[in-house]
Amino acid sequence: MLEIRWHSRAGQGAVTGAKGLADVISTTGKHVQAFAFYGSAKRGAAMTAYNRVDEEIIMNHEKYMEPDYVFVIDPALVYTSDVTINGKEDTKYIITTHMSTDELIASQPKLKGKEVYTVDCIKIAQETIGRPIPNTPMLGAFMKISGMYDIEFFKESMVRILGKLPQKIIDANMIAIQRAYDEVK
Amino acid sequence: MANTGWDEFEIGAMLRTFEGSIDDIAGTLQEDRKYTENSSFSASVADWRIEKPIFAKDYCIDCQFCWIYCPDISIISRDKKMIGIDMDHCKGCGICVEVCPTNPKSLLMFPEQADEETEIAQWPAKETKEK
Amino acid sequence: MAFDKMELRDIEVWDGNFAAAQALRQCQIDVVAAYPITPSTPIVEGYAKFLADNYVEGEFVMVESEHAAMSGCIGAAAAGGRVATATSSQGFALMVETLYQASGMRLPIVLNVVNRALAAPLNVNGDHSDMYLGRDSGWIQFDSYCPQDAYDLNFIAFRVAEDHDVRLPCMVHQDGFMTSHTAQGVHTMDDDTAYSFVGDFKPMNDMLDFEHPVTHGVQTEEDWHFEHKARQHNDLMTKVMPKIQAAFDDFKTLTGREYNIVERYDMDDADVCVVCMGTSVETAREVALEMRAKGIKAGVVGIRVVRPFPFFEIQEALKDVKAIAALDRSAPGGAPGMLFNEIAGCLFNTDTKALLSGYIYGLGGRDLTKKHLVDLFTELQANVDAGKVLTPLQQFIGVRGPKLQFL
Amino acid sequence: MSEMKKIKNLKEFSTSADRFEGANLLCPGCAHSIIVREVLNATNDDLVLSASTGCLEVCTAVYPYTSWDASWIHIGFENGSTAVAGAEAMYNALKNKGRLKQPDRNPKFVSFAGDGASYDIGFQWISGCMERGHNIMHVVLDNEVYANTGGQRSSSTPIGSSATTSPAGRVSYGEKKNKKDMVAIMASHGIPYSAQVAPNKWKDMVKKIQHGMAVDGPVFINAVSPCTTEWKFDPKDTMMLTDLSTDSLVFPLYEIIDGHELNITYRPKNVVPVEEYLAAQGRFKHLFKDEYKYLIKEWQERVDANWAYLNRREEARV
Repeated sequence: MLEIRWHSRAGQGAVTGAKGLADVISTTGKHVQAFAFYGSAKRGAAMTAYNRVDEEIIMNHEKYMEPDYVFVIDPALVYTSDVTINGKEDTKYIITTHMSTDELIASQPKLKGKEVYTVDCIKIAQETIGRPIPNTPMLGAFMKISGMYDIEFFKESMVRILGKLPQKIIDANMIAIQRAYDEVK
Repeated sequence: MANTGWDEFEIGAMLRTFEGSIDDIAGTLQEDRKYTENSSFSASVADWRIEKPIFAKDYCIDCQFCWIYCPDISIISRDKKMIGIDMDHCKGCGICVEVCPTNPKSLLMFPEQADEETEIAQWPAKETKEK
Repeated sequence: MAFDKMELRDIEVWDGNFAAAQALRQCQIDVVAAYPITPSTPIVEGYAKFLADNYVEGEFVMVESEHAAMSGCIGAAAAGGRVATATSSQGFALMVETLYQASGMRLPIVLNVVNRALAAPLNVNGDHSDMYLGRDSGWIQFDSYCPQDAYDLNFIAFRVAEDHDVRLPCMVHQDGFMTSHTAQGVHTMDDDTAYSFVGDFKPMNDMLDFEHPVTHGVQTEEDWHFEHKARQHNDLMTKVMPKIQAAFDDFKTLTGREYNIVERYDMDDADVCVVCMGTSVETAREVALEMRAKGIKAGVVGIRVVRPFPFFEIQEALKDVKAIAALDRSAPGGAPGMLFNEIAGCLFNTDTKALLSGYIYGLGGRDLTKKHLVDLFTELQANVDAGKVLTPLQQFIGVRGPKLQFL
Repeated sequence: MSEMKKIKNLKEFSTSADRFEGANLLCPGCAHSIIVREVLNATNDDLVLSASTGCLEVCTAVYPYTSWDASWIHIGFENGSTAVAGAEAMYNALKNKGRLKQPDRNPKFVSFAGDGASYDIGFQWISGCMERGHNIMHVVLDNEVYANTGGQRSSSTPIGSSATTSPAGRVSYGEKKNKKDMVAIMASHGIPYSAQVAPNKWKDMVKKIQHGMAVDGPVFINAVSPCTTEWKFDPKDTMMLTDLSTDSLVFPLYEIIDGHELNITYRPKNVVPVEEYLAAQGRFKHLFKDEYKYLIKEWQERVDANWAYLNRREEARV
């Protein structure tokens, strides 16, 4: 069982990202689950989304999770939320920030001793898609860190998932995914 | 139907008005319709009456005021003529008498037990209006 | 104007809401009258979008309240066509008056209830309070445990509701957010196969048959009311279960997916079991398997059909088990939980020596963790070992503060 | 589009085959059924009807009897309008799908409700139906009181009326609030047609009903329905009371087209003083005590002002 927790703000596309990821993984014959914690809070509120991936059918519906990966797609959440909660020894953190990994860990001591990767998904999204929607770049970074799929296969899959969007937006997303894949450290 | 058991009627307490099908309700007069026992047409409220209207045809001008204003669909008009009163459905409200414009009125209220022929024979004379 | 068919993959990653919306599309609903409420809104939004994209032909009436939604559904169903809507929680509560009218008039409406807590305090997350509120309304109630069920049970619901021997409205329940907003792989049917399972709508006592005028919604007083309600109850008690079983059988033949009026998991040799509904059934299944690895013979009973209540199927499922936990995800309001009471009612007058205890859990979406369930099974095993229930009959799981237990 | 029924005069009208039956359980002299007959007989088209809970509903579909010859549904107190709106939606769906059993018919969807079910508890449902543009007609049987439950005040009950929840007493003249202007409120939805009608003016009524049935979209009709039981007059006098209501201009007859164009459709030759209208009814009896006579004067002033307002609206053509 692979488990992922997303930290995001409502409106940044974590749910769409989690569902998109689940969709891609599902096509490879694995079982998937994507869900989120919602309240009545509107755009801008901190929220979490989740993925589960397994070879077996997933029957566990508990919300409690000790994630293998934590995605932080909004830079401020590292300080305002506890992104390390229920973390395991080997949990990997992929965090959106303009800082280097060392600078980030220095600014948030909770990350000390953790396996932390950084990438500026916000900047990438703004420069490619034109809007601060950091969900697809985060998935590009995840492909790099996890080595789950070949990046070309992943991008092809995402083209299908984004299928209803205008071609320009899809192309921009592909560039964003590739850039995050290349830039994550 | 009074003693019908729970298993003996249509689900949903649904009622049908007519036996079989009716093609053109608005073009079919009541006497030509096949009502079910569930249409209130098949029932009677005659026992509600304390007084009943009696119709003296000789004075009627077929104005149809009684037909239009009868709340109980009890004035029988056919071919633009008032031909009688449906005594199964008349509740004896007396509206028909009030709206009758003839002089003397062609409809008057009488006690329920009154004899129609007798009353028509003794119908009041024309009223002279005081000026 | 002919509508377009939609190409689906064999497995789509859908959340429960979208799965239900797809089922409504494939059933080709004639009229949806609806009002938005979290977390059920995406179901009717989905239908509206399918309509806007010409993937379905019908009428979407966005009304001004849930009461009006069900009122419009009743009018539409009485007119004679396939009708569905969706709601949750407060909206469901607002509909309650009309729920009784829909079932009393024997109108085959399908209502997707995305279960959510009832205020106060206001809460948008999932528990079974609304489901319980509807349990005396004379509707058939199906319960889904995951998005796949939410998809499949809609087809079954239309099939059963519209059967002329049944003609009762059906609710398809799914857990708010835990199913409705959780995307999982859903095995799909292609449009033609799906529609063939429900078939064309066959009108009955329809208001739009002008050659056979009907009167719906009469007044009955003490001389008739009891007989009408008795008839409805009789049909729920005698006619519905065989039709549901037949629909389950046909569905299995068509898709290979098996549903049962009461779902039994690892119950053949179970000593201890939980009886529950919704997503908890699946989580409990996973935990039960893990308990077996630890030497506790655990099983799970899931209620698939909440109404009519599967009295005999529950008796059968629980006849050999030694300790049972009834899990109720609804504020009990000064009483044992509904499942506790119903199960006790099933087992009374039988030869069972099973120990029954009740647990209130998960209110307002509070997580039911695997750890909770491990503790619960362990507690049940302790009861078995002691030969009696060692705890009060009603306990609360997962609530902060001093331990709550009663009875 | 079906052909409109031609009704030149009352004799011609009297050839109608009624679609509402006697031996219903309405009070003797009830105006409700007079109104219903005039509405139903105004068309030869097929009808899909509803009634909200109220006198009409509980008196015409009491198991095992129905007084309705057309398809009819009752759900609850508040939702008769939405019931026919749902049926209308189904009609449209089945029409588009080619699944109507009698596709050549041109049914009309009409909902009947009392003032309680329209002005009060059903207000939201009716407003919703009007706003959404269903092709339905909502007819209010306005007897200005909850007659079915025994005479409680509704928001249609006028000032000075003694109702059971606003009774006249030693220190009260009864209802304190003036009635809600429902026709104006409904017209404000921008619906194609709204009108006030009275059963005594049958020709005006038939014309308006026919107009309402011919237009595409929602129609609101407010019909004065004198209540022998709650207005407290002799059952035989129902039509006299209706005449008083229209000829005193307490119930002026007018129509509003497309939400703004107002036409007065009846101008009494001899306007009757409001006092005569009030004096004919037991519910206003106490107003004739010396200490409350000022209310009668105020009544007259209010009616005059409203009439002047309607005339100005008509003249202004806005």
